[in-house]
Amino acid sequence: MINKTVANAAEAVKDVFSDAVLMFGGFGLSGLPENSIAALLEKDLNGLTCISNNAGVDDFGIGLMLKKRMVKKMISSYVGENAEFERQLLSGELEVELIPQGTLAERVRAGGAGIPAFFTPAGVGTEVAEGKEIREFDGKLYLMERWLRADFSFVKAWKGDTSGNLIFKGTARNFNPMMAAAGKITIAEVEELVPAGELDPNQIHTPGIYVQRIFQGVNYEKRIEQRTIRKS
Amino acid sequence: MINKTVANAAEAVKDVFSDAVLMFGGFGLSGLPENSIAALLEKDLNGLTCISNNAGVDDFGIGLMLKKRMVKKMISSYVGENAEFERQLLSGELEVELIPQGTLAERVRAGGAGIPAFFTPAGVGTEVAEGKEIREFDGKLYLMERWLRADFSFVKAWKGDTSGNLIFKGTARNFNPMMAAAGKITIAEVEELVPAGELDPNQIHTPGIYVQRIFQGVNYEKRIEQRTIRKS
Amino acid sequence: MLSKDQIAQRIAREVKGGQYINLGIGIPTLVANYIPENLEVVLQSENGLLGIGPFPTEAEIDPDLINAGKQTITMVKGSALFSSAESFAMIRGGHVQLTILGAMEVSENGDIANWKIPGKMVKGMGGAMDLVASADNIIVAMQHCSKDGKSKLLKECSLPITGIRCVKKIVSDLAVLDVLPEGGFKLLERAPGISVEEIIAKTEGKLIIEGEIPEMKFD
Amino acid sequence: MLSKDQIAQRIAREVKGGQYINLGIGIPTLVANYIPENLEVVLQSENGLLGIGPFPTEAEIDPDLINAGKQTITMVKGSALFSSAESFAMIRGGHVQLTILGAMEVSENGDIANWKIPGKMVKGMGGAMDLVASADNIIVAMQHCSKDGKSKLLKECSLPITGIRCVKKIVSDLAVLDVLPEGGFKLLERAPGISVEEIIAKTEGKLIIEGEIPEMKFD
Repeated sequence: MINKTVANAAEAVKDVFSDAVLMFGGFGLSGLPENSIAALLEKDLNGLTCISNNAGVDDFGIGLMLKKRMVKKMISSYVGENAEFERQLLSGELEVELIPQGTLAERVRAGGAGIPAFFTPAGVGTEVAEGKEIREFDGKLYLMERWLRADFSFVKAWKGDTSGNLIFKGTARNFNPMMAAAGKITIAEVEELVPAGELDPNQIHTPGIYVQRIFQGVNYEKRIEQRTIRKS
Repeated sequence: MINKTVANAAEAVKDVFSDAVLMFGGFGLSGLPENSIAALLEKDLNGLTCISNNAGVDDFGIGLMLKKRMVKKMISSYVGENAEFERQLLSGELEVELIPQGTLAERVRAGGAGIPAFFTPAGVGTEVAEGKEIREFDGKLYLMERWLRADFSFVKAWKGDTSGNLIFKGTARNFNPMMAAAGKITIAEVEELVPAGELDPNQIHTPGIYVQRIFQGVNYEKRIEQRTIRKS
Repeated sequence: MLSKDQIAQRIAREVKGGQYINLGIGIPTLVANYIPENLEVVLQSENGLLGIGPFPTEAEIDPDLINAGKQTITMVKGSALFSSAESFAMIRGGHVQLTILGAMEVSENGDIANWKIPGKMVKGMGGAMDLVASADNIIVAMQHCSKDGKSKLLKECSLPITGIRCVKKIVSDLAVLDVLPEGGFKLLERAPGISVEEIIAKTEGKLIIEGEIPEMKFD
Repeated sequence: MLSKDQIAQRIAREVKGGQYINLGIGIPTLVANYIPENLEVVLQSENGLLGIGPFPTEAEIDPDLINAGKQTITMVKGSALFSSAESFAMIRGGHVQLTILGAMEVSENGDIANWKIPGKMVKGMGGAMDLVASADNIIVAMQHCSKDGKSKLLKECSLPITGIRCVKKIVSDLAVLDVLPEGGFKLLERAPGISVEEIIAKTEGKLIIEGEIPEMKFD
């Protein structure tokens, strides 16, 4: 088996360059590659295009990269939780492409799967369809969407092994598996890194073939956006 | 949770009709819905279109349905192991559509995922491309392929629960998950049926939403096509 | 006029046993509280879960288990977890049969607008465009009129739309209405104390009224 | 002339550490026996496995664990199992970097024919069309000539083709040749005892010979 282990986040992100296209797994703040983001914040980067379902909050996640003006463009489905984001967008410093969430997920999946384009009904008749090819199949209208791929993908898993196999936990899986497959260089951070052979091959969510670097993450904050409880 | 349990294979296949389009999971004889096929053989059916990576062997799997002249058309990627198949094909009794294996997998996946068409490089410049739209993306040629969907899908899993969640084992997973999603009625047979709540939600390969009926299979033969051993 | 909880309660009556359902943020989330316990249904969360359970107790809270509104949740027995691509494969493939969501406007041919107000900060459509383009049955929970009294049931949507010809039924604070395939809002029920005349006055789009319109009843 | 095992042995020298590799049925399967143990590579089976191990002992046989040739196999440590859709997503997406497969004919521009002989029963292309349309590096293991002495390295394929402009290298029983991007077979090595003249005589397509052509060596 091929050993993909690197020492830490700093080593994992060492060759990330300005103007690169980056993908980040996570939905809201759940399943976010916290360590990689922290390491990117230590680097002198700008002009980045970030593909991520959300843009973090002001003081966590991609929000911190926005604050440091590292990001030129965001490609997301929902960006509502971030005042700095709003400020940069309104001032024209930040470019934003909003994509229906399922289309975003499928465009990233297509990127990893070598499918340059596909048809989806999401957005037909809306401004999302502007400039896109519309076609009828079996009496229903669909629009053509292109794949998305990245120079670097950052994903976060629950468990991983040295050959890059990943297992996610709960709804922290979300965009992580597709983004792992769609990055030229995919960097995985895990809560628990084990030797190859310790994970059940039948339970792997992301096969190691998609992962170029893996490291044991540290100090996970796993911040909760909407702490909602019932009276027990 | 919705209870999808039916008593047995006979009950599960009770409304399968002649001229229906059927999908069968399995690669070679591995991961084959043996019980459902046996129950279909008891019914008076003909004119069926069968979508399956292979066509079984003469005395096992879909080969038995061919022998009973139930099948009008096979859609497969490889059909080399079956003399009766060859006879019917050469005599013109049986129609065959051969599809590259990855295209077959993706067309079925697209059927379940509501994607009516997508582009793939497989088959460009070959007879598979005849009559299909060819398009260039980023300097490479691709052809457009349509989704595949079925009236009934038959899949076989290792474990399943009463709400239809499935876990496959080893390489017996193969086409089963996509076919489960692409059937109007999906019938799952499992080696071990457990109450909802006993399977780890994080380890489910096929979520129960795709399965309309599930039953505990019996007497699995699990025939091996190429028994290959090393001297230990 | 119906309260938000009454709108949710009324929508819950549309739910059938055996359905897989996606509930949007806001009033639709409340629908879960009114689905009878004997109906076997499964709630889908588009961030990757089938089988949403109640909110957790303090002890049960898990940051790796949230719904599409980013709220902490629990799972019921028989749940399944999956990726966002699988989740929207389910939605787009028509496996999630019923979608209940809010709207700012609905047109008489079933177009819905619920994601963007020109001049205001755009937050994004999230999964709404996928959901309305996919499910067979789409029910909208909404206020019949805006705060300044303008009808939100229109001939044509004035706001940027989320999807076309998709809404099948509306439960507003004033009425229950079907959106007919051939176009038009067919009045089915009135909120307690609301007259047909008031609904006529507050519905800009084509309203179809046949026979006596019953008043909704709540326990 | 190289034996089948020697063809496999020679191809194994093309394998680089860190590669994910798909081996076709026949000679390509034998390549696994000659990959040095210190090279970390992973073998993919397109029916849903990364990490093919050796054939099983009698006691290890598992009908739920086969390769694409339907042979019983084992898994190495660090393996992963997945569906056929995921498997071909990997292949189509270019993640499987090296594909080694057999061929009936290869043309000087890299077209390959290996799935169908007119007039004979068609068995199907299996995964071959996906594999040749996808991997960056495709190496063909083949006999240089047919049994009746006709060259199989042609100007144009005469048989129905499997893929266009995809073969990068050929190891035949007579020679090792690169297929150049601009067209033509560039002779790199001769089989022991085989002369350049014999290779010239047995290659119908454009053959490029520059300088001295070394003879292959085997231990």
